[in-house]
Amino acid sequence: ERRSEAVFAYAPKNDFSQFEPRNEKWGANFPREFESYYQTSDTIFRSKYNGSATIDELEEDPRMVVLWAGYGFSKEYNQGRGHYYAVEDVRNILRTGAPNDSVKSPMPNTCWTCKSPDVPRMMNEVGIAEFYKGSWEKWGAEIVNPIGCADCHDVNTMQLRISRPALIEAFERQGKDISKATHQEMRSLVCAQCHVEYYFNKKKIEGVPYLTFPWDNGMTVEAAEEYYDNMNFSDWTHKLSKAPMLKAQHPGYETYLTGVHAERGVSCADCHMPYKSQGGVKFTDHHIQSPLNNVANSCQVCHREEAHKLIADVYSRQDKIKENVNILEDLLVKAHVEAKAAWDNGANEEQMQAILMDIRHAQWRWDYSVAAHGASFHSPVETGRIVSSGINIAQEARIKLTRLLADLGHNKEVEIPDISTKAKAQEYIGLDMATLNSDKEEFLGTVVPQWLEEASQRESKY
Amino acid sequence: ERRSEAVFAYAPKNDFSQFEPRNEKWGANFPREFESYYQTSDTIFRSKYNGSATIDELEEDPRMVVLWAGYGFSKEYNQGRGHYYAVEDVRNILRTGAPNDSVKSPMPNTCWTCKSPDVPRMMNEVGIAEFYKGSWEKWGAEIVNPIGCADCHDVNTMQLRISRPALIEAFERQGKDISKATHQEMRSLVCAQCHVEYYFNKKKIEGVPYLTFPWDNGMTVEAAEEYYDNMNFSDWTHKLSKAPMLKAQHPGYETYLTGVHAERGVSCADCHMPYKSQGGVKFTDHHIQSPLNNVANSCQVCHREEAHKLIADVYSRQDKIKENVNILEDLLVKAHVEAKAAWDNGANEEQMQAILMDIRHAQWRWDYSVAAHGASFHSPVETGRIVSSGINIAQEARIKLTRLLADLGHNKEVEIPDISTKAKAQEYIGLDMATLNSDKEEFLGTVVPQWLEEASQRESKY
Amino acid sequence: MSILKKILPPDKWKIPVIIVSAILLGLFFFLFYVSNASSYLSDDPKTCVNCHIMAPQYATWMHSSHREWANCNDCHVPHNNVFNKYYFKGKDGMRHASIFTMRAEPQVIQIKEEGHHVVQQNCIRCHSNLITDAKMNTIHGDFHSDRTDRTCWECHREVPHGRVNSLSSTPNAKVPLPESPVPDWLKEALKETKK
Ligand code: HEC
Ligand code: HEC
Ligand code: HEC
Ligand code: HEC
Ligand code: HEC
Ligand code: HEC
Ligand code: HEC
Ligand code: HEC
Ligand code: HEC
Ligand code: HEC
Ligand code: HEC
Ligand code: HEC
Ligand code: HEC
Ligand code: HEC
Ligand SMILES: [Ca+2]
Ligand SMILES: [Ca+2]
Repeated sequence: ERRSEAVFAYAPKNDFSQFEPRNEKWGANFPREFESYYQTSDTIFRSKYNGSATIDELEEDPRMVVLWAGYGFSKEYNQGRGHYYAVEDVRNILRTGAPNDSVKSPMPNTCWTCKSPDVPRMMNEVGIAEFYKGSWEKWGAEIVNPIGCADCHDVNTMQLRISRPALIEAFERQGKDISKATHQEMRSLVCAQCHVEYYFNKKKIEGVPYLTFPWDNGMTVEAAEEYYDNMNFSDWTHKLSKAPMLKAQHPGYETYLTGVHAERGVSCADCHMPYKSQGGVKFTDHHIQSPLNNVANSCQVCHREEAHKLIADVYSRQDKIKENVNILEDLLVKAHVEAKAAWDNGANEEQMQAILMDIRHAQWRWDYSVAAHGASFHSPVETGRIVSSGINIAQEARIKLTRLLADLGHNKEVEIPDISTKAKAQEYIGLDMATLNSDKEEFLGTVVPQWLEEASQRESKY
Repeated sequence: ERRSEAVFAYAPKNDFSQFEPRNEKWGANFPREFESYYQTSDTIFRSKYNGSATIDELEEDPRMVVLWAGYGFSKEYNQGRGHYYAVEDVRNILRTGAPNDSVKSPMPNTCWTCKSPDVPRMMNEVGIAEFYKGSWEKWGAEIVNPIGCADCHDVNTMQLRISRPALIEAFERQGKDISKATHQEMRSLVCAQCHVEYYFNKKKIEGVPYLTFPWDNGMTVEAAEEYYDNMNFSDWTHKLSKAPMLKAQHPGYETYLTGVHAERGVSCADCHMPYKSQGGVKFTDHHIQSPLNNVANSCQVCHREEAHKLIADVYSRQDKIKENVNILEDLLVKAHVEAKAAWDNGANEEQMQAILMDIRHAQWRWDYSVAAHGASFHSPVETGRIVSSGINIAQEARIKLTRLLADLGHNKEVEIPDISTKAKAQEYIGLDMATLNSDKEEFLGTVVPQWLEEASQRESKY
Repeated sequence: MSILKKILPPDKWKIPVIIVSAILLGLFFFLFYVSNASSYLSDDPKTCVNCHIMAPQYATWMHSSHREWANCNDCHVPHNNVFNKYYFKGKDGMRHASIFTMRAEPQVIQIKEEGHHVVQQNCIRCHSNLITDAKMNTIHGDFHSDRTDRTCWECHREVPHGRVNSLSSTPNAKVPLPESPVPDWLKEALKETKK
């Protein structure tokens, strides 16, 4: 009889603490969840725009190199893959640089925050601000386990749990108490610890790039923009246009909230962690991935439609949004290059100011609508709205630039350089990729093995 | 007892022909359908953007006056109301002018085509081309019954029937046979006889403005645009910008086809003519109207959601689309006025050509996305896509205009006139509203009563 | 005795009250009979279709995998104890019967809050093995309530009635025709009089 399987399936025995970072430890008690979690190491599935394979976004679309000129993302940016790779990927990416005894990483420790269950452990040990402080190599030997059980679960009850302070603090500043969230809301809020737009607030505590979510004025793209504008915040100054730029990072939760699924109470877990039955027990599939690789359990329980039709629905929404995202991207490249031409032709700060704010706002909208990768399905109408307004603002910038360039004696189209490949685009913005790559290789071959060694010694003593 | 109701509900007795235009005649056999049809005379309901009340669109949004300068729509345009008013409204509207013995209507007889079951009758009597030919007053005494039974039904079986040649011909040119349509498709195709984008083809038969649907290259906004561009068609030349314009007329069916409801086989009738039971008999509610005035029987059949939530869903989609439609409208006003300034500053045809094509294409997209009134709910993602691309093109026109104006020595913003009311806007584009209105009044007081008198004499002899 | 006194009407009202009560009782039985309300006491799904209004639900259930396992009352009537079962049946049955007879039924029937709760409990009753897990319950205090805090048909939207919920959504379905409450002799007699 299969029903009995359920009874003997496991014997809960938690002989470890809330801050146990090793998924295997938790997994021993929950083999179904652990085994399915482990499948996030699979990198085979590729959908039309997403999937678990690594996609070199800059190679696919070299215009992004120009959009991010002067910022780390122009060095390397990949479409994200499974949780299993979170730590590996943050080490591998050129953005974190190649720290060693004499060179520091260009990134702060805050970058570890969303990559590992070692994070709550360390925050518990050293304190939140202390954790964020300093450059990224500081915790290299501490953060080694990829995203896992302790990030989302309570050790005693296995209930969902918010482990990251940034989300709790953001709720507090909005006057909401996250501990009052319903169970169903928690099935999305655990994801909202990481799949959200964020910035590093350097004014909260002197010298600490404090992880903060820009939600104080509301959760829309405009509310966050206003928030940043009011505090004069910018992530970097664009190398070509000199615009004070914002980087939008995966506002997955925010855009999801504006879609019809959220409106109807469908949670992230409903689609990305659907139930699965095995041995007479329904459990939560921890193979978090594109639902298009699992239409039967995710979509089809709610939608009795053939799988290929549901997939076609997703693609058709993505196609319709991407069409205009593409246009917007072209306009932004032009705007940056034209702004550079204006500076080169002698424009002054005052003449450029309104133009640069337009560029900032237009690119913010572009980034906001693509960075989360799921938005054009999660909320196609809202995403379309954002892209539309982005196109309008980018073109306003270009109208002003045309007028200014004419004033400066250059009344004709500005030539756009050849940026048809990643390599050409990176050369155009003046990146020395050879050095960056070889330094990284060196770092991965020497520093990282030391970190791992140190960590395994430490963990062996738990 | 109620069981019998189903059996004895009606005894069809058609002592009249397929071309009987009087709804009362058909209605005698089908009192339920007739009575509900008659409710389209109700003009009380008003939703956020639609409803059955007459809304003076030009008063609500005077920018449209400028967009349509040089075209009849700038004189008067109302948000449509119930089928009951179709004939009355086409007489009342300033666009059809004030014909009398010495003055002809500016409109052709084709304008009657979608207003009355007298149309199939006349087409049967005089032939299709002959029906379309000549100016609009010709059939004034013939077309008197508002949209009704003979437009959609077969007299013998009461099955749905396509009564208008334009739809059949459009299918044929696409290589499709409309008589093969399924029953469920027919529940939308009867509407597609009228709720579609159309134009008057003057080349098919010399001297006849032949009603034609621009679907030969496909049903999308781009396919129709390409169709018109290839044949160098334009509805009128814009009075300010001199652009060769297209008027998009209510592409309701075309945009509906791109939405998720059509994708799932939901027909127009499912929402606008839901079933209703009365005395144990199910019948089709012929009170065609905004479903927001009847959420319980339309939406809630499929969506177990509270009515106020469903209405909020509709409004939120409409709001998101309208936000950018508004932007696009502003841009188009500017583009027309700036183009005028370019002409005034001595621009030549060659310099203007690309600009005018951009204006044509951008306004076409604006019109296509709003003219059908339902599109921002029927297909919000596609409508958003169209508006986005419209914004891009309108701004491209304005960039070119900026450069051209600079060349012509006018390198600054062009002033936009005060068009804050319908009256001001109409004055700006040079319309003599006083005369138009008094002529119309005269016409309605003298000519129309004659038509009605003639018609009632004729009908009394049937 | 004192209670009876309070309930019984004053003497001078006795006759009228008896008459009115008799009429009410008669009407009640008439309603009970004509509307086939007695069918609520049975478990046979056919009896639910005594109202043509139930036809769409019958037809969709007929085509569902539950047909072989669960009849209407398995889902729509409480099964926690016998009293509750018949109390609920009686209460619901009389309300539906009255609404039906008075022709006040809405076009689109929607399950009421109370009935909704009953169904949910029945889903859980049959599927408890699958949805909750004895071991999980022991460490995870809220596991059972977490697994059952949304209605099952929020996800299983087609179980068992499909999604289209209108009186007219299954126009051609074969539904057992209700037996007429008009006796055959009366029908014959009526036929005679028509001739
Ligand atoms: C209604 C189902 C649904 C819900 C709810 C949902 N998603 Fe998605 N998600 C999808 C689909 C479909 C895609 C597109 C997958 C593709 O293109 O392969 C996607 C894509 C993604 C991606 C990119 C996947 C990849 O392969 O790189 C991420 C990350 C993501 N979603 C996170 C979330 C988060 C976080 C939430 C909740 C805040 C959420 N999703 C809610 C269906 C859903
Ligand atoms: C602790 C931070 C964190 C939490 C919590 C988290 N994610 Fe992620 N997620 C990430 C990171 C980081 C990546 C990218 C990993 C990489 O590319 O190396 C990612 C990747 C993904 C992907 C892409 C997988 C693929 O195959 O491309 C999906 C889908 C996803 N997350 C969904 C979710 C959902 C749903 C939840 C909540 C149930 C969730 N995430 C919770 C940080 C997190
Ligand atoms: C608030 C949580 C959060 C913080 C802080 C954060 N990340 Fe991530 N990171 C994510 C999520 C979520 C993803 C998956 C996004 C996706 O692709 O859908 C991700 C993906 C990545 C990836 C894989 C995809 C890529 O971008 O190439 C890298 C590498 C990465 N992050 C590095 C960093 C670095 C470096 C920092 C510090 C600047 C950082 N992360 C800070 C949440 C975070
Ligand atoms: C990214 C977030 C996330 C991570 C990481 C995660 N879980 Fe879960 N887990 C969930 C969610 C969401 C649920 C569903 C909870 C609910 O609805 O009550 C869940 C449910 C569970 C349950 C309850 C039984 C079930 O299957 O529904 C167990 C046990 C569990 N997880 C174990 C684990 C283990 C072991 C790991 C590490 C290998 C892990 N989880 C990692 C999000 C996560
Ligand atoms: C969040 C969505 C969700 C909710 C709520 C939900 N289920 Fe499920 N259920 C699923 C998914 C997904 C599966 C598919 C599992 C599989 O096929 O492996 C499933 C499977 C099942 C199955 C097995 C179906 C089969 O074909 O083997 C049964 C029975 C079931 N659920 C009953 C219930 C009951 C009873 C409830 C209410 C207590 C419920 N479900 C609530 C999503 C849900
Ligand atoms: C837990 C239930 C649930 C799951 C899981 C789910 N959906 Fe939905 N979906 C809904 C609901 C509810 C709606 C809103 C419309 C309605 O009431 O039917 C909806 C609407 C939609 C729509 C129309 C909205 C639009 O953007 O046009 C599409 C398409 C869709 N879902 C596809 C999917 C796909 C693909 C998946 C899997 C990745 C999925 N859904 C997973 C419940 C769900
Ligand atoms: C899924 C339901 C649905 C379907 C299918 C549907 N509509 Fe609509 N329609 C609506 C809603 C909702 C509105 C918005 C009403 C409002 O704003 O008051 C609307 C608006 C309209 C309007 C404007 C109404 C007014 O008050 O002026 C027209 C005309 C229209 N639809 C015609 C059609 C035609 C023709 C079809 C088929 C080609 C169709 N509709 C299909 C739901 C639907
Ligand atoms: C013979 C042409 C014709 C046919 C066929 C037709 N319509 Fe119309 N419809 C019109 C005209 C003309 C109007 C505007 C009448 C007016 O404003 O005087 C209109 C108005 C409407 C309105 C707006 C009503 C209001 O209250 O504002 C709706 C909704 C509508 N139609 C839906 C439909 C649907 C659904 C069908 C098919 C079942 C259909 N129509 C078939 C010509 C037609
Ligand atoms: C192919 C069918 C068709 C033809 C041809 C047609 N109409 Fe219409 N007409 C409609 C439909 C459908 C509506 C309702 C549109 C809406 O408001 O949703 C309408 C609405 C109207 C209205 C009421 C709303 C308004 O625009 O003020 C008037 C007046 C009108 N038409 C006049 C005309 C005139 C004049 C012509 C000839 C130039 C014409 N129609 C040709 C289908 C047609
Ligand atoms: C704009 C189109 C349209 C007009 C005008 C129209 N009908 Fe209908 N009628 C329909 C549609 C659609 C159906 C549903 C047919 C189906 O699904 O088979 C229908 C169904 C019917 C039926 C079948 C029974 C029922 O109620 O479903 C009758 C009888 C009927 N109409 C009578 C009339 C009469 C009488 C008039 C004039 C007063 C009329 N119709 C005008 C579109 C129309
Ligand atoms: C005959 C069935 C039917 C009717 C009637 C119907 N819908 Fe839908 N609706 C659907 C289906 C099917 C979907 C696609 C998603 C799914 O599979 O649930 C959908 C999707 C939706 C969505 C999500 C798509 C989006 O644009 O985000 C909304 C909102 C919606 N419907 C609202 C309405 C409203 C409001 C009405 C009434 C005016 C209505 N529906 C009438 C069947 C219907
Ligand atoms: C006497 C005619 C009749 C019979 C027999 C009948 N119903 Fe109903 N039922 C109705 C009517 C009328 C309604 C609509 C009541 C309303 O919406 O308030 C209804 C509504 C319902 C509802 C939804 C409303 C609610 O109260 O939650 C359910 C569930 C239901 N019936 C189940 C059944 C079942 C199960 C049976 C057989 C045991 C049955 N019915 C037999 C007439 C009947
Ligand atoms: C497997 C369980 C199950 C069985 C068996 C079942 N029902 Fe239901 N019934 C439900 C559920 C669940 C709902 C609520 C559906 C919803 O809200 O969409 C419901 C709703 C209803 C409704 C209200 C209409 C509605 O959509 O809300 C009626 C009436 C009804 N059922 C009658 C019946 C009849 C008659 C039978 C037997 C022929 C029956 N049911 C058998 C589970 C069941
Ligand atoms: C009287 C017991 C009983 C009740 C009550 C019951 N079920 Fe079932 N259900 C079963 C059995 C037995 C099966 C297996 C049927 C089969 O495999 O043919 C089943 C099958 C299922 C399935 C898988 C097959 C399918 O149709 O998708 C789902 C999902 C399900 N039930 C959900 C529900 C939900 C939701 C409810 C409450 C609305 C419910 N059940 C009420 C006994 C029941
Ligand atoms: Ca991915
Ligand atoms: Ca209207």
